[in-house]
Amino acid sequence: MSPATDTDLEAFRAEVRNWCRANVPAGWRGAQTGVSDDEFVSFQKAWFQQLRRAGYAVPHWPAEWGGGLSSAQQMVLYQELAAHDAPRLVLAFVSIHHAASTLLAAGTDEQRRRHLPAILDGEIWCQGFSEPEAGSDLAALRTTARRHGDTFVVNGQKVWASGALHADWCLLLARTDPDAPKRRGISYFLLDMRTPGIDVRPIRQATGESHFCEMFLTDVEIPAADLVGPENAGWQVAQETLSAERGMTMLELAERLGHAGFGWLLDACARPRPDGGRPLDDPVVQDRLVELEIEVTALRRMCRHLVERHDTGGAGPVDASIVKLHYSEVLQRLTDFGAEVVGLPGQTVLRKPVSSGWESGAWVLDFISSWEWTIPGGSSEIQRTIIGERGLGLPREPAVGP
Amino acid sequence: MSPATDTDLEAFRAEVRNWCRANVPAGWRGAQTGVSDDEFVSFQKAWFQQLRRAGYAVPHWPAEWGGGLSSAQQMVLYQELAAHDAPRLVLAFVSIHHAASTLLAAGTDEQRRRHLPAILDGEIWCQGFSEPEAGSDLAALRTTARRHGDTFVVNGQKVWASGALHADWCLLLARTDPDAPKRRGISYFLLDMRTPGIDVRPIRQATGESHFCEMFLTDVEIPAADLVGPENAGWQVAQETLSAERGMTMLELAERLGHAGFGWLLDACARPRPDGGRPLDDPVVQDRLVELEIEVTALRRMCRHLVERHDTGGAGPVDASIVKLHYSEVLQRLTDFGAEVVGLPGQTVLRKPVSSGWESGAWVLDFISSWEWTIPGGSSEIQRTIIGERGLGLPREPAVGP
Amino acid sequence: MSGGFAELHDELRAVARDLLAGSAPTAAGGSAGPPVDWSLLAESGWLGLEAPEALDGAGATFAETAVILEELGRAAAVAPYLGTVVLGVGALLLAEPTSARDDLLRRAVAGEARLAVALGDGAADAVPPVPAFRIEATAEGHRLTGAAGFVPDACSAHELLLVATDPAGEPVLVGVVPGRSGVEVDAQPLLDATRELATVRADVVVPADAVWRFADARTAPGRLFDRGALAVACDGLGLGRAMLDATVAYASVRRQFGRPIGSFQAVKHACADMLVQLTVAEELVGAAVEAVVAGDPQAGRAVSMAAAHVGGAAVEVVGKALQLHGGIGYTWESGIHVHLKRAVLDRSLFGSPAAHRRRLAASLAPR
Amino acid sequence: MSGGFAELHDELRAVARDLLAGSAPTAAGGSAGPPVDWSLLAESGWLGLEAPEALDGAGATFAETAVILEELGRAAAVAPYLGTVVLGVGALLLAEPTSARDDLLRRAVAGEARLAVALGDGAADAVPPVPAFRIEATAEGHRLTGAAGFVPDACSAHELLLVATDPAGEPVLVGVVPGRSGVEVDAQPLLDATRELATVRADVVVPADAVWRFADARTAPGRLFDRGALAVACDGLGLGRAMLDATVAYASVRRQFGRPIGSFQAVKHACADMLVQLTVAEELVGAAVEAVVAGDPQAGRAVSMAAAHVGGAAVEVVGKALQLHGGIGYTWESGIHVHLKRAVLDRSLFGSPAAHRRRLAASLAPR
Repeated sequence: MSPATDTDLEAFRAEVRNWCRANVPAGWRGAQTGVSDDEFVSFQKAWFQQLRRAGYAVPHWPAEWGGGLSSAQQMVLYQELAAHDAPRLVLAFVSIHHAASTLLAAGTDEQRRRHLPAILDGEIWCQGFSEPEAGSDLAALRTTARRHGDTFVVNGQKVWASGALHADWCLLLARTDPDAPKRRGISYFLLDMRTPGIDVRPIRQATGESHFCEMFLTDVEIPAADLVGPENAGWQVAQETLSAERGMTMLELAERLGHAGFGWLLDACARPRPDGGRPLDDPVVQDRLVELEIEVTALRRMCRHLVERHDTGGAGPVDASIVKLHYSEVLQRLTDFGAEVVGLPGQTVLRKPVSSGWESGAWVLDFISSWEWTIPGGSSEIQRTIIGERGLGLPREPAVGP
Repeated sequence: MSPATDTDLEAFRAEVRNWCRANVPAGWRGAQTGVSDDEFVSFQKAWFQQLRRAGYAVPHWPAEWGGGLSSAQQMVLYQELAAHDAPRLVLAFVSIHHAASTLLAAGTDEQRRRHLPAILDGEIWCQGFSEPEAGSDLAALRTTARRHGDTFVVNGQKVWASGALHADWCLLLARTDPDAPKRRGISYFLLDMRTPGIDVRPIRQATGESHFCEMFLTDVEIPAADLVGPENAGWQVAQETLSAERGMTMLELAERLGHAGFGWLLDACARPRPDGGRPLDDPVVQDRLVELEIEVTALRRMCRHLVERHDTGGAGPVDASIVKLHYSEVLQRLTDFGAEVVGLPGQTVLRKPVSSGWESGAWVLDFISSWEWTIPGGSSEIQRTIIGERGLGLPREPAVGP
Repeated sequence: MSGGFAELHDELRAVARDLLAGSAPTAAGGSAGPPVDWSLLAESGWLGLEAPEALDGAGATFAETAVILEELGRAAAVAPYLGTVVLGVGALLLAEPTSARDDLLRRAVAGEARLAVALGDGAADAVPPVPAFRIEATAEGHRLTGAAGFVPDACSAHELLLVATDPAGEPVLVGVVPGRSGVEVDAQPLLDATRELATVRADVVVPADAVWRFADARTAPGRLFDRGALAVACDGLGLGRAMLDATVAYASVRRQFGRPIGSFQAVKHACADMLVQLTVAEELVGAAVEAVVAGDPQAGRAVSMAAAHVGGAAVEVVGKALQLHGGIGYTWESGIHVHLKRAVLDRSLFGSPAAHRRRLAASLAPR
Repeated sequence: MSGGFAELHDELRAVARDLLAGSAPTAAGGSAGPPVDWSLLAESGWLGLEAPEALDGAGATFAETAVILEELGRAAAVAPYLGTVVLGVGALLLAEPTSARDDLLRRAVAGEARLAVALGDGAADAVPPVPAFRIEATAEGHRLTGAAGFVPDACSAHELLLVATDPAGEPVLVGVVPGRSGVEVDAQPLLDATRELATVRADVVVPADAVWRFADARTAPGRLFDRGALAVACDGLGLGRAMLDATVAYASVRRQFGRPIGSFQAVKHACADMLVQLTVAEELVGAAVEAVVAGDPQAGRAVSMAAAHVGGAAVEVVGKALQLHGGIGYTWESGIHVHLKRAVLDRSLFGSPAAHRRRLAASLAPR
């Protein structure tokens, strides 16, 4: 990196810092704890527009669509947002990442023009990939889309569609050729959530929240114009979408874990117990804190390098899996320790703020929601298989017939 | 257990204690560190005869053959031998356990009369089960024994034969029917090690010692009278032999880990460093020591229960696997911590006493030799598969063709 | 433990499991299950297992109580057993016998009186705890003051037994009735909906006959605390066993990539490790139960070993069960979160594993 | 690190790996490999990577030294690189420039002088270490006394540089020649046959010009120690990488139960975890190398993070490699024990992981 760029970057960092100081709503965490779904949605939409006005909402998009920050700038942006504990873009997450990357990578010009500006104006997307029977075996999906002229008729069931209750559109995978081998014969659709035949039901999670939904699709019609990429090539399109989510998002999450997450853990350990003692004064607690600090430090750097390698095309086939696995496990260990060290008083914290990252200081809830990282998006077990086979070249398991 | 028996047992315990005080050679560890192979053998043979005279050498054998202590008495015996840090019967191990249990379970009267008294007089046995290509897959063995009238002619190679250099006889598995399925067509033999065609070569281990040997068998002739059990039923005989080794032996090892092992670890932690500080004063070290003490405590009790259940026929199919897995892992963790906590001075301890258990206070060597527990006799990975399938009833992996 | 007792325990366990089956969270759509029918427990004789037969009890020991505790944990059952039986009846049995004590004991055994005991402030994580109340001799009489958080089952208790330091510095039990002026009981909100904990505050003059002495004041509070800590370890063992069973059952039928997920080593070996962990837990709990039953002066060590190990192991086992259930396990409906929250709460109740290890570290003795 | 440097490092790494291939223990039947040809290292310019060009060095940085260190670890190579280059040349570069210093530096870079540095007594496990020698002003002159154990490469060194406290309490370097009366060097027996450590004892009057001052006495000993600790972390990273490569290769060809063992999840997932651990290690080592190169005042923190993590991770990774190699891995011939012993030694060299964590704990700062 040349000195000139370093100077530019430092200027940009100062700009973001100033913006954060002026714009991050004071006390938003308290205010957003235990709010209604409607309040959550309007808070998220307002914050999105605030970021958008600053040019910070979709920094990773091409300049022509409203983005255009360099990777280095995006890293600075997310570092500073984390350092200033800004709300996260939770509601728009699928829209600005998965939907946008799908459209940019495989969409038609028409599709891009229709949706990218709409997303900037607040169009919300959800993802209809997972199915109850498929689990981590994405290729086993059963939802069908049968072509009738210019229309596909979709039937099936999706699960784990994050934010589907609030979504305007859905990224949908469905099987268009039932006779093709498992990974072929799947197509990728843009589904208007107002289409008749869609029944969305919230799934209550282990934490008691309902960020996810089931979607029942009964004779849902999708115009052929809303197909993305070639028919029966949906699996390949989805691979691109899935791999697009990891570089910068993981960096943001790692930065938040380093700033807010580890910071709150330290604060919790510095709080005196009724007898006046502080966990932080216990050498055993110190030892554990240092171990966690080391793991988080490595994670943050790993994420920066992943982004840089994505940028230069030097990312390995399993770099994202390594980051996801490590993040999931560090998050789980850190929140577990948080829950243990705060003891009984921590059991009385019943809610965590919405719009936050994966660690909020509500340690028991944070610990429980850490399984939202070790299970979905390819469980930790699946990640290890991917790393072993694609990263290290170890032989696959013998195939089993259907 | 009735009060009367308790009193008897306490009397027996007092007897063993007195015997140990009078008979355990003072300073044997120092004297047996770095000795020649010959000295080791004569020390072991002398100690065996000393135990034999007291009735403690083969307490698990039937009374008619020179044993006859109850399980409860055997437990007391091994507890006291461990508490008094007596030498272990290393050289005679296969003879008094594997060979004897094989002969008692499947041998003919003739075979028993020939060998059991001889073992008491010092006949040494080794085990010829493992093969280079088979590893943990015992059923894949390739050594062949072809029948010519009343003689079997054996060709093949064995590895990991403990003490084969000193052995008079060998428990040998060889394939007698090459066309039968893997686990059938194997026979179990008693092989006189003076038979022509046996070439024994020591294997040097990671610790630098050579307790194990390779055996090359070239046209070795075994009389049919030295077959144990029916021809082609060797696999079944071997299963009995293998399962016989675990109850009381594991108890002895667990007792030694609890007495000598954990005791030396505490001593090591109590030794001042050059700056005067002791590891034992560090709360982080204390915390770890307590964790290990808890694991060892559970292990000892687990072993006592396993012996009791073996006695009453109530042992589950994987109880021995659970004990072996837990012992292996606790041993590895404990010796690892020992190596870490003694630091650089521990690196200068180049030898451990022979005739000792698996922890000797030579922590780095003890740590390295802990893999002798996690790999042979069914590696920890194999044990987990056994526990999952036979203990919990989980489905087997799909079979793969040859 | 000899064969006869083992059989008795197996029977007791089977009956308890059967009776508590309807209390499991999955029976209530993933929330905490319905509260256990208290009168049924009383009828079964499980409230007075340890009370002498002369006081309507079964004259049994903590070993039998432990069987019930493990089954309550297995079902993640909602019942004030900790407050009434483990601590309440336990405290009364440690108190000097008086007719008032005998009467309260009889009522507790009959299911008529629910009890709670405050050993100390649960937020302090002290092992053993420091009494949170004290008695001063004032002109008006015995003045009881203090406050303790996280007192199990105090909200539903008819009578509270507060461990307090008397003017001579000796620990005593003070019986007070919640709701009476000067005694405040406030339920604490809890993520774990199967447990009930409350803050108890007292500033009140109590009559002389409300102050009950322990038969052995030197050891009684510690023994009472050990009962509590061991009860929680029994609970954790039950939670873990339930989750291993559920995981094995699920992994045997759930198919992915063309075969049952239990046939994959990643799942199979994880289940094997769970079984090993639970076996270790079982041995430590068993050792502690035996020591408590025998009145072993070293029982506190055995209890702390069990508490230190099981506290963490139960969370790990339940967490692994959640992981191996995949997405289903993360739903509210699966009910696994109920076991997880209870295991996490258990880990902090009656001393954290770290606090129990600190207690044990004090007796590390090189030769 | 920008692309240009990365390429340079890749080249350097490839050359080093090639040159050191013959030094691996398996080349010597499982014992430690043959000592690396020192003159070849000198010719390659690897002894003077960090020395200025004016003193016959390459004018490069610790980043390049780190590449060599990792490859030395990968090969478990026998070479006094730690004593001569990491500490010796490192110490000379931190010393006030004098013609004597320049001369010794040139000789070290040329491979003519082998050096060793005593920072403190290795048995004390202090991070950072306390100087083990001191100088008193006596009637005869500067009297140097003290003793330090576990000084790397002291036996084969031509000149020893002892960190000592001068009469003003300031750390200085004292150059002494081993073998000279009053300076005793005794090799310490080691399980790890690839390293050489010795006890150094001094009780001798040294001439005034043997006492060399640091350019910055306040920071120099700490920076020197950080170089040592980081060098060992680089070594551990190399050891671990070599073992993962060996395990993957073995698991891909070794068959059991009818298929390559690498196709079993137990093996595959363990290898994946090794890769993750090594990636974490790589990031921490990289961060520390950058901080040391930049002269960052916080470099000590970055070094301790790397040392604390890699110390344990290397032992775990090599141990797992041994496990996955099965019986073969446990033989002397496989050579894996050489890597294991070196990893275990590394874990104690220049501060144990626990000692580095203690150093880091001092700067834990809640907001």
